[in-house]
Amino acid sequence: MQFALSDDQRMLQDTLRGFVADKVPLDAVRKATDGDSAVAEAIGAGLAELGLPALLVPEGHGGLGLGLVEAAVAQEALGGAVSPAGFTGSALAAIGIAAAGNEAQQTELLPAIASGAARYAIALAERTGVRDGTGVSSKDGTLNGTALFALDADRATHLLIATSDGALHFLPVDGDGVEAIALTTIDGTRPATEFAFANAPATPLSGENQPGAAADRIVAAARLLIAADTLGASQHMLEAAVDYAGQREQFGRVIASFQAVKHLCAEMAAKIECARALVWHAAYAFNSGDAEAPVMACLAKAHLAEVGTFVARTATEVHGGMGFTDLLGLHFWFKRIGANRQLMGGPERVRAEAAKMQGWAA
Amino acid sequence: MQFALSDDQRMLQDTLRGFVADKVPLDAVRKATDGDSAVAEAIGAGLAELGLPALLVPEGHGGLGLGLVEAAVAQEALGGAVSPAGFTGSALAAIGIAAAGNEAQQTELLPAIASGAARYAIALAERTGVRDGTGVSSKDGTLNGTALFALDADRATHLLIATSDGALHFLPVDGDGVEAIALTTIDGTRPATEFAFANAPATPLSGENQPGAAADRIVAAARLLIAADTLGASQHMLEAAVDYAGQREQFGRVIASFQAVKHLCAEMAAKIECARALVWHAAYAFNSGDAEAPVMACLAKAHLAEVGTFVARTATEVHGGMGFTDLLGLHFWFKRIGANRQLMGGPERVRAEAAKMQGWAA
Amino acid sequence: MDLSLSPEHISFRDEVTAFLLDNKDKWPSSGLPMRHQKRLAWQKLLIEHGYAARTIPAEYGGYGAEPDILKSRLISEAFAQTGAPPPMANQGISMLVPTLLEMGSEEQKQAHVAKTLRGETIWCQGYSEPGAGSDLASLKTSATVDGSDYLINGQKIWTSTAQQADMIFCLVRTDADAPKHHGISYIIFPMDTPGIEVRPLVDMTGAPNFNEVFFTDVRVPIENVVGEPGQGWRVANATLKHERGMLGNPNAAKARLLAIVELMKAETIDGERLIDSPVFRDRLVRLQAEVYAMLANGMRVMTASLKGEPAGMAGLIIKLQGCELNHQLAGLAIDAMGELGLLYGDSPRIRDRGSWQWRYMYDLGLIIGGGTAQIQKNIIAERGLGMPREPKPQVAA
Amino acid sequence: MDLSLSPEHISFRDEVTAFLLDNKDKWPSSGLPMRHQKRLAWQKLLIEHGYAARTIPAEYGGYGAEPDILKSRLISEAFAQTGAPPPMANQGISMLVPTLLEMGSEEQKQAHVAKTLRGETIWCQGYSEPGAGSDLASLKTSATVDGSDYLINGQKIWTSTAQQADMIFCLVRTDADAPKHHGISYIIFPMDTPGIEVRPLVDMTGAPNFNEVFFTDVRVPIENVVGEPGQGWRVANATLKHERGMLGNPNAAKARLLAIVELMKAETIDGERLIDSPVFRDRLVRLQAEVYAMLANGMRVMTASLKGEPAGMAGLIIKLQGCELNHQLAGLAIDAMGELGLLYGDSPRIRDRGSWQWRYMYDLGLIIGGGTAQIQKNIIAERGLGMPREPKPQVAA
Repeated sequence: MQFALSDDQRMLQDTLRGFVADKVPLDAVRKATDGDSAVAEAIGAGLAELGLPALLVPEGHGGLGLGLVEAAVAQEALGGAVSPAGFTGSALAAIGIAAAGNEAQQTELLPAIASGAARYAIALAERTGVRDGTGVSSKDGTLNGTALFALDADRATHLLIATSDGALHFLPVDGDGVEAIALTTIDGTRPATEFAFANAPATPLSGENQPGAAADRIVAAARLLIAADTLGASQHMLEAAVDYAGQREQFGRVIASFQAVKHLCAEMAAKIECARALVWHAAYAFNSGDAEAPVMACLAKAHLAEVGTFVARTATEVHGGMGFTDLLGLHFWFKRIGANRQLMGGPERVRAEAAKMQGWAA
Repeated sequence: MQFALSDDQRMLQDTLRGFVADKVPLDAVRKATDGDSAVAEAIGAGLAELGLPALLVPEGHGGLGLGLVEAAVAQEALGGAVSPAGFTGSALAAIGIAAAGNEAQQTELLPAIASGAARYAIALAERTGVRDGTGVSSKDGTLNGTALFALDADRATHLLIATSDGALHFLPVDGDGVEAIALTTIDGTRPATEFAFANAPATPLSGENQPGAAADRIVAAARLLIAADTLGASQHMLEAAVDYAGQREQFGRVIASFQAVKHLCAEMAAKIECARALVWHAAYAFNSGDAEAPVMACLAKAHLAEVGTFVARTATEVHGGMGFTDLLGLHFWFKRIGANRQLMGGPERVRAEAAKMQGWAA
Repeated sequence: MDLSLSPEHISFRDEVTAFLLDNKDKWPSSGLPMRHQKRLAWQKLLIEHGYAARTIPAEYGGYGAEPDILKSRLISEAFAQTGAPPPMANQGISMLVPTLLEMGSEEQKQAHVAKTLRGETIWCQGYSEPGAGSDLASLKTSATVDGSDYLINGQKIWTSTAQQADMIFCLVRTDADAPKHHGISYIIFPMDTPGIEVRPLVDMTGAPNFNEVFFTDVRVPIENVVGEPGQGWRVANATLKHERGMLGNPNAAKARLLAIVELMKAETIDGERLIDSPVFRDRLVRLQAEVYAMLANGMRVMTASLKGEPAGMAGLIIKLQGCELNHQLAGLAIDAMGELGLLYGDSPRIRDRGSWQWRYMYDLGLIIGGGTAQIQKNIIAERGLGMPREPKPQVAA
Repeated sequence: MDLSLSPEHISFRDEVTAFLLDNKDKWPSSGLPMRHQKRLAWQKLLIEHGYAARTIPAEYGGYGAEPDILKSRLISEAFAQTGAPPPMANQGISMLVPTLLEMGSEEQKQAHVAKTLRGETIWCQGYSEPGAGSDLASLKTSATVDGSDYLINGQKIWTSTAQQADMIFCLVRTDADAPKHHGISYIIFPMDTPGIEVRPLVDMTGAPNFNEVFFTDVRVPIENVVGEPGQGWRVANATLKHERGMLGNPNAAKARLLAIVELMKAETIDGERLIDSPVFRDRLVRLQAEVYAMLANGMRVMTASLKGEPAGMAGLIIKLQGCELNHQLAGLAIDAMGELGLLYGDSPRIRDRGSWQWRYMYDLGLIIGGGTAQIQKNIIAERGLGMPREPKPQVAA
């Protein structure tokens, strides 16, 4: 029994941290949010070289056969650098196809994910709350309707989508009857996309005997990865605040020596540290098939939303006016945490789901 | 237009503050909570001499004909001293009888309140939430059932009670079929009483044409008085904390010079100051018949519950270990604020009512 | 306590309302540039009728009425109620004019007050520096005497409207050897003086709401100092006092609260209106109580002003509580909308033009700016509660 | 990361469980006094089998096993699961024994360790003083040499079990002229030494959970000092380190959470179960996340101990987060019950024996005691984040 990263996991962490330190400087983030798509392209290529798209693909299908703990560790590093490219879509698609694809589909689709040849966008927002006039239905092998806030659509070749009945379908992202509409959010580091379908041909994953179960599993995994992303971003903001406070002088002393500033930093650190353990534990539970795993994914998502919001605001305050400017770029982290809070369900919504799962709510 | 206490109101405030400083020292509070009923007796008699029972009785019935602002000012002073005796029961009865009594009842009952000859307990908790097996019904001039958390029953001669249909009834507190059961709460400064009725003869107030309206009006007034009580208690705790911090030395300086301590006190002060204005405004609205008055009473009750909870805890923390002991008696204020939070509805419940009143909830 | 209006005040309010509605054809539309003829004409008309620059003496271009805070409030309410474009409010009018009237020379008043009131002269403020924020008095921008002029060198930050401004009022260090609060002077000069460079400063909202201003050997006559050289800290504090009043208008908070209610009634998730969520509704009512408390506190402050009494604690807390409340309101709106609350800029499906996200960030800027929440708490503790100042640190041996 | 158990550990757990269930007839019931024969016999049995005093060397009365934190944890879990009365846990066992083993003389170890482990010697702690709380090192209780003895004079506070204790471990000032951390000694002596007076200290819960202890010319041999005279601060810090571990057990927090769920399912208002209130349910799940986070953090700390690595930040935050969480849990229980949550003592209609109110207050005491939340934050900032200490204030001229 040990609750700590293994040597392999630590190596993965070091590798990713080294990669983002090298390949995802603030300058790259700035360019990407200014619309330079080459940046995400290059980072994505680098991550593919490191094997991230293969992370969750079973070894039998050409993948690394690792689990959510490794994925969370990787995502934490990416969140720490507000990386404009990641592996969320591929990771979630691998989980979905492994869970709901039949033998042939797994054999066809998974190796392409592992090799990086197929890159997936994921459209699941309607699984966590349907807006007026949205939702996608399937009939005679085609999709119709609208899906909001699809993840990772920028460099995608394919789309994995849950229809209103919970079934999963995949289709080429540039197929007939598919329209992708860019949504602009506060978080410029990652795309948010609306998909409109008009008789778009799509293939159902047909190995599932309990419709909706695979979609729910992807939602849980997505929430864990978002929580890990916020964890990394929060840790960065804390470190930036401690750093800045150690340099900035006012009233003849570094502001890090003021009790008010120290206490703000201590509160951030205390919350982040417990939150880290929660994310790890929830990711471990996801892998080990723990019955409480879906609840823990909700708890991790909701809790990191709250901790992240506190840290984003507090770290900005510690930076004073400079935190509010674009100069230091701290706002990229602030906004990423803000976006993560809402994606795949805000904390109130996710807590309500956790209550329901535990039989506390009708 | 002026939003400040008038000269008369200020004089009332000064009088009450002088009275409690003189007649309600900590020592008296201690004795009262230890069970010495003579203390509340004496303080109650003093308040009667000052005319408090007559405060809300119309001038035509021998009262002072004042309003909720004056009552709130008085209650704030009493809360500031965690006074073991007050005038809540009489004040609320006067409002209820003036609103729901017929001419004859008003003429009969109100002068006795004003003179202090009749002292009322008030049983309205079921108007804000019914527990299993409680509630009182009226039939053929008698009451049956159970009412919890009646206020001000210790020195009462009469009881004013709302039955489940919202009608108000009064009866002698020691009448046939009435059993009073003391409930022990954390707040030893005031009694909480359960009344059990077995065919207890009671008289309905029969001047009301809209059943329940008078009961709701008393509930609103009760909430305002409770909010004012918490306001006074909170202000006392803040002052005690500032005082203590100015005397207590640690690490070679008074702890009031530590930024962390200063900021805790500043946060308390900022919240209390706005809360005071809210209580005044809500009390003014109650008198002036403002359509928003019932909403404002809810807002004041709920808000003071939150502010009070913050202050009670924070002021105790500023006192360090001494705040936790019985020695300084600070806990009497802590507990009074804690009790006020729940009496006549906790903040969540009261906010839900406010939402409903504004058409925001079904 | 009496919140009703006297007959005189009721008729005054009606009169203002009638005037505003009668002159609807003269209302400048809100998108017009600062110096547009229609805006200047409207401002002039308002001054003539005493609905702008009401208590400024007529000799300096104001209306010359006796101060009557209640009438001032009725005027603002009439503007809000009719939707008429309000009088100009900018840093020149709200900060420079009161300062000049209190501390300026006759020449300075004559030269600047009237034009500023009419919107002909636009001002910007040069106080903060990159190294002098919370500790404003440590500012380093220097003014050295050269004949009958100062030569100004240094950098300012957080200067709004620097692009449009004709003039700047500025704090500079005229005596490097004096104790830090005593070597500062308050000086005014044109923004087209050679040696001034303005660089827009983009903030987290994505817009250049502020600027940096750089001075290189900017030559300004010594007579442009307001008050005496070395008195700048005192002069500036008089001005800062005026600024505090500008922040945290509780009526704006109430308007935002109502807008959130409308939003929550209109928007649905899973077919349920947002307002039907008990959890968000609880948070809404919780904030409503805070908004009402701020409104009532504002009435207390106004009453104190009416009576010429100090507002005390009720005044000290406005910025701390008000900015935080606005930030919380925006946060509720975003959370209630969920993912749709993330939309910004010109995104499809955007609600309320993304204003809630904008406010959420801008209000955080206000929590930080003009004295961070930390500094505000120091002030409340020290001035409001009489707690001791932080002891000065020992100089390291 | 692997939370599964090895076969060896599984069989160990089963063995402990079987032992506990097999000896059910020897379980002392929970209400028995500290020194009751049945309690002492149970403790002796547990030590013999290695389920108490497990890693204390056999020569000092322990079981003498190698440290194995996982086995220690499995033992606690077996107690919790079977409901068996746990091994004695008091300040003597958790604080004095480790201190003596680390810093005590051979005579001191022989005289006290075994008896303390068996529950025959009860200890109390004399650290805090009325004037020395957060700033413990400013303590004033004096010990002056008189022949081969010290004469002790002064006052201690927050001394629990002082009424029952045979012995006290105590910090006293043996050198008034040394810098404040260097004049302190750690000394042990019997509580029946003449000149000691114990006064119960009632706290806000209404119970005398603590005491004040007064010393008047209490004569104690110099050889009763643990370590050297003047080293007391170092000795005490070793002890305090042991105390920190006692606070904030996350399993207790989880048990409380589940108790609240049961409460919320059982209790109704207006015919609606409390758990059916979305607002309280939201708060419940919010706290559940914090409880789970604390549990996971606890596993991290345990894993670090297993590996002999420092727990770092994960260890520093336990008290701050854990005490606050427990206080919040009690607050939720009270709020959910509403007025019934106010009942206390032996009131009719009381729920859970008033334990939520008791906990709400007692946990606030824990937030304050043993290093206030303010002090905890200083420690986290300085030791955990490497932020600078507060500069020393200038001495007033």
